[in-house]
Amino acid sequence: MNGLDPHSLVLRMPGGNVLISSLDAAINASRSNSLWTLTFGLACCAIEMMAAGASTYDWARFGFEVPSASPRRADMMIVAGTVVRKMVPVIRTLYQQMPDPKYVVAMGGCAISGGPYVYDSYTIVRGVEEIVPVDVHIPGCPPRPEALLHGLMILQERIRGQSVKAAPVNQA
Amino acid sequence: MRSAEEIRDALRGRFPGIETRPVDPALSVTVQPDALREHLVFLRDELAFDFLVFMTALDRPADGAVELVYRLFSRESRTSVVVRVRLPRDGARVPTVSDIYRTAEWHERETAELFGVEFAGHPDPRRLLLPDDLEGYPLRKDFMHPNLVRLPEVT
Amino acid sequence: MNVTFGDRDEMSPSVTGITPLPAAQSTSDEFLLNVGPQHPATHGVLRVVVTMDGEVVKDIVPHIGYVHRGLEKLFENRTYEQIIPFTDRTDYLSAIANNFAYVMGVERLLGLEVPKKVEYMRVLMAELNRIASHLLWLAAYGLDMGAFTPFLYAFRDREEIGAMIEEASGGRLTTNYFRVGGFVHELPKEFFPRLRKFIARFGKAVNELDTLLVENAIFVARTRGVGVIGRERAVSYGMTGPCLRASNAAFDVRRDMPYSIYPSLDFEIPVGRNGDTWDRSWVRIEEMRQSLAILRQAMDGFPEGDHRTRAPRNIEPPAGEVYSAVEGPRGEIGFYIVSDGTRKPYRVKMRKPSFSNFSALPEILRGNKIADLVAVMGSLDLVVPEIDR
Amino acid sequence: MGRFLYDLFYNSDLVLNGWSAAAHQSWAARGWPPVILDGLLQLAWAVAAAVFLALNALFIIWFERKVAARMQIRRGPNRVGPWGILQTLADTGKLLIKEDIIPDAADKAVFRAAPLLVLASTFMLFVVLPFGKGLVAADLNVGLVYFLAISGLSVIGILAGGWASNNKYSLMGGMRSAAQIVSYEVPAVLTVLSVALLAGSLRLGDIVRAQPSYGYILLQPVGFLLFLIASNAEINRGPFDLPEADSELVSGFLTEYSAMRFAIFFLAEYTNLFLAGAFASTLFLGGWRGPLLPPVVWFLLKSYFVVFLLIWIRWTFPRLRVDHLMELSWKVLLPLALANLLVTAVLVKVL
Repeated sequence: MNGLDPHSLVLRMPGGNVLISSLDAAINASRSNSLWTLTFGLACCAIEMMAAGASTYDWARFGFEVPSASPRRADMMIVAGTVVRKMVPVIRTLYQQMPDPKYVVAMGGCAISGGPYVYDSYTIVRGVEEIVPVDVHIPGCPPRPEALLHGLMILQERIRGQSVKAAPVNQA
Repeated sequence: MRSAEEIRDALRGRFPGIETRPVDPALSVTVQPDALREHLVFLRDELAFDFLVFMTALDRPADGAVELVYRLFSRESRTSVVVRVRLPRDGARVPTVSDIYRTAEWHERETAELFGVEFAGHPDPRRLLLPDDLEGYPLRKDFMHPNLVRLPEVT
Repeated sequence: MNVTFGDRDEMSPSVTGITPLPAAQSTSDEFLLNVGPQHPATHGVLRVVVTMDGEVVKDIVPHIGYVHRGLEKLFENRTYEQIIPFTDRTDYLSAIANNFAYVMGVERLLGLEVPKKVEYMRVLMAELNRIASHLLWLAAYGLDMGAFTPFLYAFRDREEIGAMIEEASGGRLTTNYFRVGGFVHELPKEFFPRLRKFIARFGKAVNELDTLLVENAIFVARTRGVGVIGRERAVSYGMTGPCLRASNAAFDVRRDMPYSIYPSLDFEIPVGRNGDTWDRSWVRIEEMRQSLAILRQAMDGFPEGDHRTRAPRNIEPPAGEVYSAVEGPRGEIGFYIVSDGTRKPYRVKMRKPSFSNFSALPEILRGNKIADLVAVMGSLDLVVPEIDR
Repeated sequence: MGRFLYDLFYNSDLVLNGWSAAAHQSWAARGWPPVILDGLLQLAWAVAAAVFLALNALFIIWFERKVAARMQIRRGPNRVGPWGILQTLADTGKLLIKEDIIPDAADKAVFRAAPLLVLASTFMLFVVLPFGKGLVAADLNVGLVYFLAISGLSVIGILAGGWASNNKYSLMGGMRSAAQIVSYEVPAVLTVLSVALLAGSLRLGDIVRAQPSYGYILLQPVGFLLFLIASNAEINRGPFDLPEADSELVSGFLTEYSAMRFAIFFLAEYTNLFLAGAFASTLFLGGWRGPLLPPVVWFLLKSYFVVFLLIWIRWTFPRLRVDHLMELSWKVLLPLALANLLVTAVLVKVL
């Protein structure tokens, strides 16, 4: 962009840096503390995802409260389970339907690499990263709810590191 | 209560020259493709085998054959019968039994796409599990696919 | 999918890899509704295309295969031991029942007898697993019916079972606990006190869940007389498990194809009267109570002994074939194993209850209201990877 | 000073009237047309209502989450701010800066207008709501009729949103909502009518004053229940949340809405929840009247109590089916409401 870029204009203003950084703080606090998930269970990991939402682990505490059935309101897509080739266009469409900024969490071995089905399966997609950009990988088969929460906190930290000056983590 | 022997005798009485052998706790009957429906109707109506547990196929490339396996169960006598049909690998074709056992409809669709067996008269011969662009019959022993990477042999 | 495809009636076939529906002779009253693959009611990735005449379902076409991993092909290139963990992942809600059926099949091929104690441990685990699975059904069904709270109550008890199973096997969900000839670990010392406490508490908790959801007037009104399937049709569709028993057919693998120590245990098989959605729910609640009774008996008669028997290190069953079935939470789980005498099976066919149960959906739903779609689908207790394998 | 504060809280009508009279006097002294001052005063009311609406929604969403969590043996949000009280703020902030998607196939103008329509109809209800003695923007002499008329308006926005999204789930959600609101309006009107019979006025301020100290709930127990059920259904909340039933219609008329537009719907939904509680307490629980505490506090306490009841109901029951919902309205609530009205009319005449 040229000199009319609003970011650089603000930065050239006296005190512009302060403005940007406090804006960053406010935006990042909102974004990181309000991650709504797309309800998108594929296989075993979905059950542990449900467990993470249930009483014992209660991810509502961290603001992951609202499971959104419609991708229009989702902030992150937790790919929980095996991705096969027939599912690829659906996942891609869902990702495109989510509004920016959007994040993808690959939960479990299957979503990371194809997991136990890497060999000898003619339908497997070897990792959801082949389809959509992934922000956090959570290993396990399936990962425990604690692991999922940990992964989501890592995502929160990454969001807090963002700035309006730079492009978001995911520019698809 | 009928025992396996009684069922065998009943089958032999109805269809002389039928090939039977005991397998596991069940009785195995090999029939000709044309006679399959007749046998199943007889087993269902006369011998109360009202439950098709599953049907599938076995690929026998050495014999150049595909073997269909229908496993029936009778809730009345608590016995099982396995009905087998041997078909040539090329142009395997057998009449559908989905009107005799409704559950066969989906099992046949699955077998058709995985083994390349044609079920004549099937009410809904679309693919069931596989994407449309997949070529070949995955469960045949000689199936090759670019996405199918074999597990390296570990010794 | 629910949103923004160019044409809302149907995803374009090039996008999904699905054969388009045969062009219906659509009259102006007909209305096509696409549900899934990502839709909250499908519990995973199923897709059904519903043709409606006003509010009434005229026809329904299920599409499956969105989690088809080609497991049966995969099994042909794995040794018998390597297959066990995969059986967990076909139906993650009843991992233990799947282990059970597969391991029992291999043992039958080998002609291997297992010690009494192993049988008891297997039954204990299988029944705990059944309760856990039914609890998850209750939780998910509650969500389907718009009641969020039973979900959390069910998960409270499910977590307890998960903790017990984890203590024994090391895994919460996909346990991989069974081995040919026995178990990988001994049961931990704290297992029985914990189980005793759980049985005492859960006996009350199941009544709580019963009144919270299944006996609720709104729930009864939504499920009574909805999605009826008669006995003959249910049998013809190969339905098993609670779905079949709700249709007044007392078929239970534990009694009709006896295995393990079930013949020596005293338990009832709850049978529904009408084969409607409410009966399917009630049968599951009742089965949880019966499972508790089985757990009590198995705990009381628990013998001393070894948790495994001497099995060959390399499993090479003689050529032959076997079909072994157990009563899983969803119905008959069967493994049809064909051996050619090598270390890898020639073919393993998995007979999964959800596959047959789901195939009956068009039959059950035809003529019902579209609002019942969710209630009926949920009552079948589908596990999608089990349908697709 | 103490006297002034006391009056401000306990006799707000006197204070406000005093201020208004003083303002009018000095305005007239300058020879400016009084209509402008009236407009400015109304604007002040509107700003106050808007601020209250925003704060109230923030609180009530948090309140519902916490209450629901406690009913479900969990803790609910507790990381953002003390007891997670700022959770809603984070959610709102995030929604504000999220990408706003308008589907290609949507009717764009209507799609944009729908959330505003819903919010506007909600906002307009604040006009007649008596927060305290004299704390009301306009105590219309047909306040009750105004309330009934405006509360039916939101259905237009919902229907417009559902239709404009060009999505079958949205459309079905919108249609369901229209059918639901229209059918539950009828028993609501009839129950409210019996309250009007008792009070002998349609002015909400008069209704509050006419109530005995224990409110109309003891005279109208059936009426209160009917009103609670009907208003719960009118604001589309569980167990009557069919228009946005997650498991059936994805999110009903909201399916295609994202970011800010969704936030507006959300805001309207929770404000409606509060309004249901507020009107129930005004009509049946004696409104702002009560001992010791200032009227505003009484009013809010009663309103939030009714809100709590509605939350309790929502998190306990499964969802009704569409036809049962209609049956409940036309076959159960309507005859009950008619009977209630008849009995009330007879008693009012006889006693």
